[in-house]
Amino acid sequence: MTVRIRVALVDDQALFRAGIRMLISSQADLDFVGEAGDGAEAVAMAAETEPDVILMDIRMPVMDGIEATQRILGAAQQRAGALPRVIVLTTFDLDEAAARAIRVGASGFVLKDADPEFLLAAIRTVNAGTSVIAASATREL
Amino acid sequence: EAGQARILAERQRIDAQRSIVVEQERNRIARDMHDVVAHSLAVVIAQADGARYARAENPEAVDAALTTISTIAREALGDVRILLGQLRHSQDEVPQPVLADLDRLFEQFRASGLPVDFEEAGTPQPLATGAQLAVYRIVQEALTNALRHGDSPGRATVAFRWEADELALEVTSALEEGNVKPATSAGHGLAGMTERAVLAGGTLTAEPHDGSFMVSATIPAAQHEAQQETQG
Amino acid sequence: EAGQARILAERQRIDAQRSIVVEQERNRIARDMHDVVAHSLAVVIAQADGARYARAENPEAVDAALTTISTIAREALGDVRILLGQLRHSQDEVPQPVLADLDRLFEQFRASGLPVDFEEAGTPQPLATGAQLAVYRIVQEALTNALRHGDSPGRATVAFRWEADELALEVTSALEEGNVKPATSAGHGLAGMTERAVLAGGTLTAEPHDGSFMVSATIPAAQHEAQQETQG
Ligand SMILES: Nc1ncnc2c1ncn2[C@@H]1O[C@H](COP(=O)(O)OP(=O)(O)OP(=O)(O)O)[C@@H](O)[C@H]1O
Ligand SMILES: Nc1ncnc2c1ncn2[C@@H]1O[C@H](COP(=O)(O)OP(=O)(O)OP(=O)(O)O)[C@@H](O)[C@H]1O
Ligand SMILES: [K+]
Ligand SMILES: [Mg+2]
Ligand SMILES: [Mg+2]
Ligand SMILES: [Mg+2]
Repeated sequence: MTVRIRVALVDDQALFRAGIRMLISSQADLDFVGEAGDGAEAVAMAAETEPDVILMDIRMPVMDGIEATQRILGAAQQRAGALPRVIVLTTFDLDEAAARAIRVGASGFVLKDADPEFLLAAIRTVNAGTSVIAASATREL
Repeated sequence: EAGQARILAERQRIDAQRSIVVEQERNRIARDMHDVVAHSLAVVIAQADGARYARAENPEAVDAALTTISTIAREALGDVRILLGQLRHSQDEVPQPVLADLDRLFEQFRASGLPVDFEEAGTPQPLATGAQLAVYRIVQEALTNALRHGDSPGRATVAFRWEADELALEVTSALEEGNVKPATSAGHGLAGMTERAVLAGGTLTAEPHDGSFMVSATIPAAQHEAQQETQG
Repeated sequence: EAGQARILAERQRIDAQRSIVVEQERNRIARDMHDVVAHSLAVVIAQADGARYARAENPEAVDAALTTISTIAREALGDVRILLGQLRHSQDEVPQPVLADLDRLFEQFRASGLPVDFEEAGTPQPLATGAQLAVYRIVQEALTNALRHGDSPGRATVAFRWEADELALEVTSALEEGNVKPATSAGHGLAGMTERAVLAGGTLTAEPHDGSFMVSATIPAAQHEAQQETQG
């Protein structure tokens, strides 16, 4: 694997971020390039580091993950740069919030307690193509 | 017959009120439980998986992760115990907050880093207990929102204006700089405040206004209710 | 006048009934939440602390502990999701643990450093689903307490004695040395166990006894209940 996938993480819990960072960094084909603790920080971080894939929490202070997703994708479009893929991370709100996330352009959503192999596969899948990851896939695993 | 109809209507109103309060209370506990337990478990899972994957390259990470895990789990156990205590002790036994408790509420917010100014104008009227509870909860949620979503360090003003037959209250707080038009649809708080005001026979609006966020409500005074009853 | 009084009395009865139902429902959820969360967090803490101390001598044990931690935390999050769903919506029926699930429970405790012996005497009787759930939760909380408050490394024995019309169960665990008379009032666990036993039509006691902590309960068998219903 020559081209590594640049991954960033947005979540308001620093200790959660630290765990996921360890997981991502352990993979030869993934680079952990940035993190942010709320939606507003995420917008700045995405503009600066231009990740391929962003893992995005929904409920955060200052600006939630839905709005951040919308702004990040909008800004990338304006720059005419590559569009990052956004995977929304949720604890419970599979239905309503996740649907809203998809509507604003997220590529899929994954439960925060999904198996690590599922999360890694999700990152590789959205990076490779246009496919959207559904909640049912999360449940089946 | 008219008397019976009035009693039935009154009873339905009380029933509706109670079931909304119970529902809100359960939702609140569900949210708190979610915040404490789900967040803690999510951290535990992420740390355990992360450390396992990182172990080969970074054995030192394991020790830190194990310490984090047991600390988080201990804290969560303590928080859950407090929440369960709240669930178990029936709300009915607990005296509900009244207007006189607002001072303590303001102190709590000040101690949490939100300066609160209180202004009062006009002649205070007696408010029914239910109306006092509504005022207290509306102020509480408005200040909670100011603390969570407002400018930081911000400042909030709670203003009471007593009219002949109602209390008009306003809670104003500074918006975060640049955030002139915050979305107001995400949570349960605004919906709950509005329901409380309406159930107490009043009104509520909440919206950004001149660089501030303003919650305005009117709550009828007891006298007013008594008059209505005499008429009915 | 008499009609009004009747309506008022009826209204008070309905109110009283409703508040009891709400109260019972909250207690039920509190019990379930406690048992699911407290147990899982206790296991997570024991595994994390254990692995941290064992790491120098036995690095491979760390991998197993990390896997156990994330598995347990995932299961707990799944259970919490269901419970919160019940809090939010009226209760959907979900599969609850039964007697057959006890083996897995024992395995979890053994993996967390509490050796569990299981003894069974007499002829097993059918137990209603509710009674099976009560037995499972009582054993789960008793073992959780043994892990958290008992001697370490300790040992616990779960003994079932089947009588004609009931199951008598005992969970015995070693007290910490010197701690011959532990206080038994702090938490929610003993209260919840007792409620479960009583709601299933049985009894429960929990107290120190000859250097051990002993939880003893009786739970009526299904047959017995059925007979009672026929008589009633
Ligand atoms: N004082 C405030 N300053 C700025 N924005 C506010 C303020 N109060 C409310 N808002 C906006 O309105 C939204 C809805 O508020 P609401 O209280 O209903 O939900 P919440 O606070 O996000 O969540 P919760 O359900 O926990 O109350 C907030 O998310 C925020 O965007
Ligand atoms: N197996 C045991 N060995 C020693 N002491 C015990 C044992 N079981 C219970 N106790 C004592 O009884 C007390 C009450 O137990 P209980 O399960 O009600 O609460 P807890 O375990 O402290 O908290 P929680 O609410 O999380 O269960 C314990 O704090 C402990 O002092
Ligand atoms: K890497
Ligand atoms: Mg969050
Ligand atoms: Mg709010
Ligand atoms: Mg206990």
